[in-house]
Amino acid sequence: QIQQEAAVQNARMLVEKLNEHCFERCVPKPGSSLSKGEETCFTACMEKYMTAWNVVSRQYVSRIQKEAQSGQPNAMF
Amino acid sequence: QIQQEAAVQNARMLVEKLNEHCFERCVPKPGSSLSKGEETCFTACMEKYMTAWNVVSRQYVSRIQKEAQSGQPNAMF
Amino acid sequence: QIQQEAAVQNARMLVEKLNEHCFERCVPKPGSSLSKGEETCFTACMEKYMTAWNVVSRQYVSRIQKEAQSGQPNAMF
Amino acid sequence: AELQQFVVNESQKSRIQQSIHSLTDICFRKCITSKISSGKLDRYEEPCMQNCVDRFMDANYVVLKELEKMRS
Amino acid sequence: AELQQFVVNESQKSRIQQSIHSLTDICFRKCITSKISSGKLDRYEEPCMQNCVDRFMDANYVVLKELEKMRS
Amino acid sequence: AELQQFVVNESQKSRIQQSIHSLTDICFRKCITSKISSGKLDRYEEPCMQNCVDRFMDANYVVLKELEKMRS
Repeated sequence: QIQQEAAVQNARMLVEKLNEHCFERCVPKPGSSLSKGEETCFTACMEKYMTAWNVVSRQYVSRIQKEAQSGQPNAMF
Repeated sequence: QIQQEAAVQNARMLVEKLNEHCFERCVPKPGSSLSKGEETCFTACMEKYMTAWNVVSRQYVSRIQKEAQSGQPNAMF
Repeated sequence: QIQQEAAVQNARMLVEKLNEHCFERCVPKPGSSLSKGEETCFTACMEKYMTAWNVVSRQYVSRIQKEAQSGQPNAMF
Repeated sequence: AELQQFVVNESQKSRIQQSIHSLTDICFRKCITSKISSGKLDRYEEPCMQNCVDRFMDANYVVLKELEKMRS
Repeated sequence: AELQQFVVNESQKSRIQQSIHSLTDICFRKCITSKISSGKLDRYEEPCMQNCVDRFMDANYVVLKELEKMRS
Repeated sequence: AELQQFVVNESQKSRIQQSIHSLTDICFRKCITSKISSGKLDRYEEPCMQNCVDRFMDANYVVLKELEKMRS
Protein backbone atom coordinates (compact mmCIF):
# COMPACT_ATOMS: atom_id res chain seq x y z
CA GLN A 1 0.00 0.00 0.00
CA ILE A 2 2.92 2.31 0.71
CA GLN A 3 4.25 1.60 -2.78
CA GLN A 4 0.91 2.44 -4.37
CA GLU A 5 0.80 5.64 -2.33
CA ALA A 6 4.26 6.48 -3.71
CA ALA A 7 3.20 5.85 -7.31
CA VAL A 8 0.18 8.13 -6.92
CA GLN A 9 2.39 10.76 -5.33
CA ASN A 10 4.79 10.45 -8.26
CA ALA A 11 2.06 10.79 -10.90
CA ARG A 12 0.58 13.76 -9.07
CA MET A 13 3.97 15.49 -9.00
CA LEU A 14 4.40 14.94 -12.74
CA VAL A 15 0.97 16.38 -13.55
CA GLU A 16 1.58 19.31 -11.22
CA LYS A 17 4.91 20.27 -12.80
CA LEU A 18 3.58 19.70 -16.31
CA ASN A 19 0.62 21.96 -15.60
CA GLU A 20 2.83 24.68 -14.25
CA HIS A 21 5.23 24.65 -17.20
CA CYS A 22 2.60 24.31 -19.91
CA PHE A 23 0.18 26.83 -18.45
CA GLU A 24 3.08 29.27 -18.14
CA ARG A 25 4.07 28.66 -21.77
CA CYS A 26 0.73 28.21 -23.52
CA VAL A 27 -1.60 30.63 -21.71
CA PRO A 28 0.24 33.95 -21.43
CA LYS A 29 -2.94 35.98 -20.92
CA PRO A 30 -5.84 33.95 -19.50
CA GLY A 31 -9.07 35.00 -21.25
CA SER A 32 -12.71 34.07 -20.74
CA SER A 33 -12.18 30.62 -22.24
CA LEU A 34 -9.33 28.42 -23.41
CA SER A 35 -8.78 29.27 -27.08
CA LYS A 36 -8.29 26.52 -29.67
CA GLY A 37 -4.65 27.61 -30.07
CA GLU A 38 -4.03 27.49 -26.35
CA GLU A 39 -5.54 24.02 -26.11
CA THR A 40 -3.44 22.71 -29.02
CA CYS A 41 -0.32 24.18 -27.47
CA PHE A 42 -1.24 22.65 -24.13
CA THR A 43 -1.76 19.16 -25.52
CA ALA A 44 1.55 19.29 -27.42
CA CYS A 45 3.34 20.70 -24.39
CA MET A 46 1.92 17.96 -22.20
CA GLU A 47 3.19 15.26 -24.55
CA LYS A 48 6.57 16.98 -24.78
CA TYR A 49 6.89 17.25 -21.02
CA MET A 50 6.06 13.59 -20.48
CA THR A 51 8.53 12.55 -23.18
CA ALA A 52 11.14 14.76 -21.56
CA TRP A 53 10.41 13.14 -18.21
CA ASN A 54 10.97 9.72 -19.76
CA VAL A 55 14.24 10.78 -21.38
CA VAL A 56 15.45 12.18 -18.06
CA SER A 57 14.43 9.03 -16.18
CA ARG A 58 16.30 6.75 -18.55
CA GLN A 59 19.40 8.95 -18.64
CA TYR A 60 19.47 9.47 -14.89
CA VAL A 61 18.94 5.85 -13.92
CA SER A 62 21.54 4.55 -16.38
CA ARG A 63 23.99 7.14 -15.07
CA ILE A 64 23.59 6.25 -11.41
CA GLN A 65 23.88 2.55 -12.31
CA LYS A 66 27.11 3.22 -14.16
CA GLU A 67 28.43 5.19 -11.17
CA ALA A 68 27.42 2.45 -8.75
CA GLN A 69 29.31 -0.12 -10.83
CA SER A 70 32.47 1.95 -11.16
CA GLY A 71 32.39 2.56 -7.41
CA GLN A 72 32.32 6.34 -7.71
CA PRO A 73 31.27 8.29 -4.64
CA ASN A 74 27.53 8.38 -4.46
CA ALA A 75 25.88 11.55 -5.67
CA MET A 76 23.99 13.33 -2.93
CA PHE A 77 21.52 14.73 -5.35
CA GLN B 1 -5.53 20.86 17.74
CA ILE B 2 -4.63 19.40 14.36
CA GLN B 3 -7.02 21.87 12.74
CA GLN B 4 -5.41 24.79 14.55
CA GLU B 5 -2.00 23.53 13.49
CA ALA B 6 -3.28 23.48 9.88
CA ALA B 7 -4.59 27.05 10.10
CA VAL B 8 -1.26 28.31 11.41
CA GLN B 9 0.52 26.39 8.66
CA ASN B 10 -1.79 28.00 6.11
CA ALA B 11 -1.25 31.54 7.40
CA ARG B 12 2.49 30.99 7.51
CA MET B 13 2.48 29.82 3.89
CA LEU B 14 0.53 32.91 2.82
CA VAL B 15 2.93 35.28 4.60
CA GLU B 16 5.92 33.41 3.18
CA LYS B 17 4.72 33.63 -0.44
CA LEU B 18 3.60 37.23 -0.02
CA ASN B 19 7.01 38.18 1.37
CA GLU B 20 8.79 36.51 -1.52
CA HIS B 21 6.68 38.17 -4.20
CA CYS B 22 6.58 41.61 -2.64
CA PHE B 23 10.25 41.72 -1.64
CA GLU B 24 11.12 40.66 -5.19
CA ARG B 25 8.91 43.41 -6.64
CA CYS B 26 9.37 46.27 -4.19
CA VAL B 27 13.02 46.00 -3.12
CA PRO B 28 15.07 45.55 -6.30
CA LYS B 29 18.33 46.71 -4.70
CA PRO B 30 18.40 46.31 -0.91
CA GLY B 31 20.06 49.39 0.66
CA SER B 32 21.05 50.28 4.20
CA SER B 33 17.42 50.83 5.22
CA LEU B 34 13.95 50.33 3.79
CA SER B 35 13.12 53.54 1.91
CA LYS B 36 9.71 55.22 2.28
CA GLY B 37 8.90 54.26 -1.31
CA GLU B 38 9.84 50.63 -0.74
CA GLU B 39 7.71 50.49 2.38
CA THR B 40 4.69 52.01 0.62
CA CYS B 41 5.10 49.58 -2.26
CA PHE B 42 5.40 46.71 0.18
CA THR B 43 2.24 47.60 2.09
CA ALA B 44 0.26 47.94 -1.14
CA CYS B 45 1.70 44.72 -2.52
CA MET B 46 0.81 42.89 0.67
CA GLU B 47 -2.80 44.05 0.46
CA LYS B 48 -2.93 43.15 -3.23
CA TYR B 49 -1.53 39.68 -2.61
CA MET B 50 -4.03 38.95 0.15
CA THR B 51 -6.90 40.18 -2.01
CA ALA B 52 -5.62 38.02 -4.87
CA TRP B 53 -5.48 35.04 -2.51
CA ASN B 54 -9.10 35.65 -1.55
CA VAL B 55 -10.21 35.93 -5.19
CA VAL B 56 -8.41 32.67 -6.01
CA SER B 57 -9.93 30.89 -2.99
CA ARG B 58 -13.46 31.89 -3.92
CA GLN B 59 -13.01 31.05 -7.61
CA TYR B 60 -11.29 27.74 -6.95
CA VAL B 61 -13.72 26.49 -4.33
CA SER B 62 -16.79 27.43 -6.39
CA ARG B 63 -15.24 25.67 -9.37
CA ILE B 64 -14.54 22.40 -7.60
CA GLN B 65 -18.03 22.48 -6.10
CA LYS B 66 -19.53 22.93 -9.56
CA GLU B 67 -17.43 20.03 -10.86
CA ALA B 68 -18.40 17.82 -7.95
CA GLN B 69 -22.09 18.47 -8.67
CA SER B 70 -21.83 17.81 -12.39
CA GLY B 71 -19.97 14.60 -11.67
CA GLN B 72 -16.90 15.57 -13.70
CA PRO B 73 -13.74 13.60 -13.05
CA ASN B 74 -11.99 14.97 -10.04
CA ALA B 75 -9.09 17.26 -10.70
CA MET B 76 -5.83 15.86 -9.40
CA PHE B 77 -4.43 19.27 -8.82
CA GLN C 1 20.48 10.69 15.93
CA ILE C 2 17.70 13.10 15.06
CA GLN C 3 20.21 15.95 15.20
CA GLN C 4 22.58 14.15 12.85
CA GLU C 5 19.68 13.48 10.49
CA ALA C 6 18.93 17.22 10.58
CA ALA C 7 22.53 18.15 9.78
CA VAL C 8 22.58 15.80 6.78
CA GLN C 9 19.25 17.22 5.63
CA ASN C 10 20.70 20.71 5.95
CA ALA C 11 23.85 19.91 3.97
CA ARG C 12 21.79 18.19 1.29
CA MET C 13 19.57 21.25 0.95
CA LEU C 14 22.60 23.51 0.57
CA VAL C 15 24.14 21.31 -2.14
CA GLU C 16 20.80 21.07 -3.94
CA LYS C 17 20.24 24.83 -4.06
CA LEU C 18 23.86 25.49 -4.97
CA ASN C 19 23.64 23.01 -7.84
CA GLU C 20 20.48 24.60 -9.14
CA HIS C 21 21.84 28.14 -9.06
CA CYS C 22 25.27 27.34 -10.41
CA PHE C 23 24.11 24.97 -13.13
CA GLU C 24 21.63 27.61 -14.23
CA ARG C 25 24.35 30.26 -14.31
CA CYS C 26 27.39 28.35 -15.55
CA VAL C 27 25.95 25.84 -18.04
CA PRO C 28 23.59 27.79 -20.32
CA LYS C 29 23.69 25.19 -23.11
CA PRO C 30 24.66 21.71 -21.92
CA GLY C 31 27.02 20.11 -24.47
CA SER C 32 28.56 16.67 -24.77
CA SER C 33 30.96 17.33 -21.90
CA LEU C 34 31.56 19.97 -19.23
CA SER C 35 33.93 22.52 -20.79
CA LYS C 36 36.92 23.84 -18.84
CA GLY C 37 35.22 27.26 -18.66
CA GLU C 38 32.01 25.77 -17.33
CA GLU C 39 33.90 23.83 -14.69
CA THR C 40 35.87 26.89 -13.55
CA CYS C 41 32.66 28.91 -13.37
CA PHE C 42 31.00 26.13 -11.41
CA THR C 43 33.78 25.86 -8.84
CA ALA C 44 33.82 29.64 -8.31
CA CYS C 45 30.03 29.74 -8.12
CA MET C 46 30.02 26.95 -5.58
CA GLU C 47 32.46 28.81 -3.34
CA LYS C 48 30.48 32.03 -3.77
CA TYR C 49 27.21 30.33 -2.87
CA MET C 50 28.65 28.77 0.26
CA THR C 51 30.17 32.09 1.33
CA ALA C 52 26.82 33.76 0.69
CA TRP C 53 25.11 31.11 2.80
CA ASN C 54 27.53 31.84 5.64
CA VAL C 55 26.96 35.59 5.40
CA VAL C 56 23.20 35.06 5.47
CA SER C 57 23.43 32.70 8.45
CA ARG C 58 25.45 35.15 10.51
CA GLN C 59 23.28 38.14 9.59
CA TYR C 60 20.02 36.27 10.16
CA VAL C 61 20.96 34.73 13.50
CA SER C 62 22.35 38.01 14.90
CA ARG C 63 19.17 39.75 13.78
CA ILE C 64 16.78 37.33 15.46
CA GLN C 65 18.90 37.44 18.61
CA LYS C 66 18.70 41.24 18.64
CA GLU C 67 14.95 41.05 18.15
CA ALA C 68 14.55 38.49 20.92
CA GLN C 69 16.45 40.76 23.33
CA SER C 70 14.48 43.88 22.47
CA GLY C 71 11.24 41.93 22.90
CA GLN C 72 9.99 42.63 19.37
CA PRO C 73 7.20 40.42 18.08
CA ASN C 74 8.66 37.22 16.74
CA ALA C 75 9.05 37.01 12.99
CA MET C 76 6.94 34.26 11.49
CA PHE C 77 9.39 33.78 8.68
CA ALA D 1 -13.54 4.74 10.92
CA GLU D 2 -14.34 8.19 12.23
CA LEU D 3 -10.68 8.93 12.79
CA GLN D 4 -9.90 7.70 9.27
CA GLN D 5 -12.59 9.97 7.82
CA PHE D 6 -11.11 12.85 9.80
CA VAL D 7 -7.63 12.18 8.39
CA VAL D 8 -9.00 11.94 4.83
CA ASN D 9 -10.91 15.20 5.21
CA GLU D 10 -7.98 17.04 6.72
CA SER D 11 -5.55 15.89 4.04
CA GLN D 12 -8.06 16.84 1.34
CA LYS D 13 -8.45 20.27 2.92
CA SER D 14 -4.69 20.63 3.09
CA ARG D 15 -4.43 19.68 -0.60
CA ILE D 16 -6.99 22.36 -1.47
CA GLN D 17 -5.11 24.96 0.58
CA GLN D 18 -1.94 23.93 -1.21
CA SER D 19 -3.61 24.41 -4.61
CA ILE D 20 -4.88 27.83 -3.59
CA HIS D 21 -1.38 28.95 -2.58
CA SER D 22 0.08 27.58 -5.77
CA LEU D 23 -2.59 29.18 -7.98
CA THR D 24 -2.21 32.54 -6.24
CA ASP D 25 1.53 32.32 -6.86
CA ILE D 26 1.12 31.48 -10.56
CA CYS D 27 -1.69 33.92 -11.30
CA PHE D 28 -0.21 36.83 -9.34
CA ARG D 29 2.91 36.47 -11.48
CA LYS D 30 0.79 36.39 -14.65
CA CYS D 31 -1.74 39.10 -13.86
CA ILE D 32 0.01 41.63 -11.64
CA THR D 33 2.70 42.84 -13.98
CA SER D 34 2.60 46.62 -13.83
CA LYS D 35 4.05 48.85 -11.11
CA ILE D 36 2.30 48.34 -7.76
CA SER D 37 0.76 51.61 -6.70
CA SER D 38 -2.42 50.58 -4.90
CA GLY D 39 -3.48 47.74 -2.64
CA LYS D 40 -6.67 47.12 -4.62
CA LEU D 41 -6.83 44.88 -7.66
CA ASP D 42 -7.59 47.13 -10.63
CA ARG D 43 -10.21 46.49 -13.32
CA TYR D 44 -7.77 44.49 -15.39
CA GLU D 45 -6.20 42.50 -12.56
CA GLU D 46 -9.31 41.12 -10.87
CA PRO D 47 -10.89 39.44 -13.91
CA CYS D 48 -7.42 38.27 -14.95
CA MET D 49 -7.03 36.48 -11.60
CA GLN D 50 -10.46 34.87 -11.97
CA ASN D 51 -9.83 33.80 -15.57
CA CYS D 52 -6.42 32.52 -14.59
CA VAL D 53 -7.95 30.13 -12.03
CA ASP D 54 -10.61 28.94 -14.47
CA ARG D 55 -8.24 28.49 -17.42
CA PHE D 56 -5.79 26.62 -15.20
CA MET D 57 -8.58 24.24 -14.22
CA ASP D 58 -9.61 23.88 -17.89
CA ALA D 59 -6.03 23.04 -18.80
CA ASN D 60 -5.89 20.57 -15.95
CA TYR D 61 -9.01 18.98 -17.34
CA VAL D 62 -7.36 18.67 -20.77
CA VAL D 63 -4.51 16.77 -19.12
CA LEU D 64 -6.90 14.40 -17.36
CA LYS D 65 -8.82 13.69 -20.58
CA GLU D 66 -5.57 12.94 -22.42
CA LEU D 67 -4.30 10.68 -19.65
CA GLU D 68 -7.54 8.75 -19.80
CA LYS D 69 -7.26 8.38 -23.57
CA MET D 70 -3.74 7.00 -23.18
CA ARG D 71 -4.79 4.45 -20.60
CA SER D 72 -7.52 3.04 -22.85
CA ALA E 1 8.23 17.56 29.19
CA GLU E 2 11.88 17.25 28.30
CA LEU E 3 11.06 15.35 25.14
CA GLN E 4 8.48 17.99 24.20
CA GLN E 5 11.04 20.75 24.73
CA PHE E 6 13.46 18.82 22.55
CA VAL E 7 10.90 18.54 19.76
CA VAL E 8 10.05 22.26 19.98
CA ASN E 9 13.74 23.21 19.87
CA GLU E 10 14.49 20.94 16.95
CA SER E 11 11.55 22.15 14.89
CA GLN E 12 12.49 25.76 15.65
CA LYS E 13 16.06 25.07 14.55
CA SER E 14 14.78 23.43 11.39
CA ARG E 15 12.58 26.46 10.67
CA ILE E 16 15.61 28.73 11.07
CA GLN E 17 17.65 26.54 8.73
CA GLN E 18 14.81 26.67 6.25
CA SER E 19 14.74 30.48 6.41
CA ILE E 20 18.49 30.66 5.88
CA HIS E 21 18.24 28.50 2.75
CA SER E 22 15.36 30.52 1.45
CA LEU E 23 17.07 33.87 2.14
CA THR E 24 20.30 32.69 0.51
CA ASP E 25 18.27 31.68 -2.54
CA ILE E 26 16.45 35.03 -2.77
CA CYS E 27 19.45 37.25 -2.00
CA PHE E 28 21.91 35.35 -4.22
CA ARG E 29 19.52 35.94 -7.10
CA LYS E 30 19.27 39.64 -6.23
CA CYS E 31 22.89 40.42 -5.42
CA ILE E 32 25.00 38.11 -7.58
CA THR E 33 24.01 39.30 -11.01
CA SER E 34 27.25 39.83 -12.90
CA LYS E 35 29.42 37.17 -14.53
CA ILE E 36 30.93 34.80 -11.96
CA SER E 37 34.69 35.01 -12.17
CA SER E 38 35.84 34.54 -8.59
CA GLY E 39 34.75 32.48 -5.60
CA LYS E 40 34.91 35.48 -3.26
CA LEU E 41 32.04 37.89 -2.75
CA ASP E 42 33.19 41.24 -4.16
CA ARG E 43 32.88 44.62 -2.43
CA TYR E 44 29.41 45.16 -3.87
CA GLU E 45 28.09 41.62 -3.31
CA GLU E 46 28.87 41.17 0.38
CA PRO E 47 27.11 44.29 1.72
CA CYS E 48 24.27 43.59 -0.71
CA MET E 49 23.78 40.13 0.83
CA GLN E 50 23.79 41.61 4.33
CA ASN E 51 21.39 44.41 3.44
CA CYS E 52 19.18 41.91 1.66
CA VAL E 53 18.76 39.86 4.84
CA ASP E 54 18.08 42.94 6.95
CA ARG E 55 15.63 44.52 4.48
CA PHE E 56 13.80 41.22 4.13
CA MET E 57 13.38 41.10 7.88
CA ASP E 58 12.24 44.75 7.93
CA ALA E 59 9.67 43.96 5.26
CA ASN E 60 8.55 40.93 7.22
CA TYR E 61 8.12 43.22 10.21
CA VAL E 62 5.93 45.56 8.13
CA VAL E 63 3.69 42.59 7.30
CA LEU E 64 3.38 41.60 10.96
CA LYS E 65 2.50 45.16 12.00
CA GLU E 66 -0.19 45.35 9.30
CA LEU E 67 -1.64 41.97 10.24
CA GLU E 68 -1.87 43.12 13.85
CA LYS E 69 -3.63 46.34 12.80
CA MET E 70 -6.18 44.30 10.85
CA ARG E 71 -6.94 42.03 13.77
CA SER E 72 -7.72 44.94 16.09
CA ALA F 1 15.60 -5.67 9.80
CA GLU F 2 13.47 -6.47 6.79
CA LEU F 3 11.14 -3.60 7.56
CA GLN F 4 14.12 -1.28 7.97
CA GLN F 5 15.51 -2.37 4.61
CA PHE F 6 12.10 -1.72 3.07
CA VAL F 7 12.00 1.81 4.51
CA VAL F 8 15.54 2.53 3.28
CA ASN F 9 14.73 1.26 -0.22
CA GLU F 10 11.50 3.21 -0.41
CA SER F 11 13.06 6.45 0.73
CA GLN F 12 15.91 5.96 -1.73
CA LYS F 13 13.42 5.37 -4.53
CA SER F 14 11.50 8.46 -3.49
CA ARG F 15 14.73 10.48 -3.55
CA ILE F 16 15.44 9.25 -7.07
CA GLN F 17 11.90 10.15 -8.18
CA GLN F 18 12.40 13.56 -6.64
CA SER F 19 15.64 14.06 -8.57
CA ILE F 20 13.98 13.04 -11.82
CA HIS F 21 11.20 15.59 -11.33
CA SER F 22 13.67 18.27 -10.43
CA LEU F 23 15.94 17.50 -13.40
CA THR F 24 13.01 17.43 -15.81
CA ASP F 25 11.98 20.84 -14.47
CA ILE F 26 15.48 22.33 -14.86
CA CYS F 27 16.29 20.78 -18.23
CA PHE F 28 12.88 21.44 -19.80
CA ARG F 29 13.40 25.11 -18.96
CA LYS F 30 16.89 25.03 -20.49
CA CYS F 31 16.24 22.95 -23.59
CA ILE F 32 12.66 23.65 -24.65
CA THR F 33 12.88 27.33 -25.42
CA SER F 34 11.26 27.77 -28.81
CA LYS F 35 7.55 27.90 -29.58
CA ILE F 36 5.81 24.60 -28.82
CA SER F 37 4.29 23.28 -32.03
CA SER F 38 4.65 19.52 -31.73
CA GLY F 39 4.44 16.96 -28.95
CA LYS F 40 7.66 15.26 -30.03
CA LEU F 41 11.10 16.37 -28.89
CA ASP F 42 12.89 17.72 -31.96
CA ARG F 43 16.44 16.85 -33.04
CA TYR F 44 17.88 19.66 -30.94
CA GLU F 45 15.72 19.12 -27.86
CA GLU F 46 16.29 15.41 -27.23
CA PRO F 47 20.12 15.44 -27.11
CA CYS F 48 19.91 18.68 -25.13
CA MET F 49 17.79 16.93 -22.48
CA GLN F 50 20.24 14.02 -22.33
CA ASN F 51 23.29 16.27 -22.13
CA CYS F 52 21.54 18.37 -19.52
CA VAL F 53 21.13 15.36 -17.22
CA ASP F 54 24.74 14.25 -17.74
CA ARG F 55 26.24 17.71 -17.30
CA PHE F 56 24.17 18.25 -14.17
CA MET F 57 25.57 15.03 -12.74
CA ASP F 58 29.10 16.05 -13.76
CA ALA F 59 28.63 19.37 -12.01
CA ASN F 60 27.30 17.59 -8.96
CA TYR F 61 30.42 15.46 -9.02
CA VAL F 62 32.58 18.61 -9.09
CA VAL F 63 30.81 19.78 -5.93
CA LEU F 64 31.41 16.46 -4.17
CA LYS F 65 35.09 16.48 -5.08
CA GLU F 66 35.48 20.02 -3.76
CA LEU F 67 33.63 19.23 -0.54
CA GLU F 68 35.96 16.29 0.02
CA LYS F 69 39.02 18.47 -0.59
CA MET F 70 37.75 20.94 2.02
CA ARG F 71 37.21 18.26 4.61
CA SER F 72 40.75 16.97 4.32
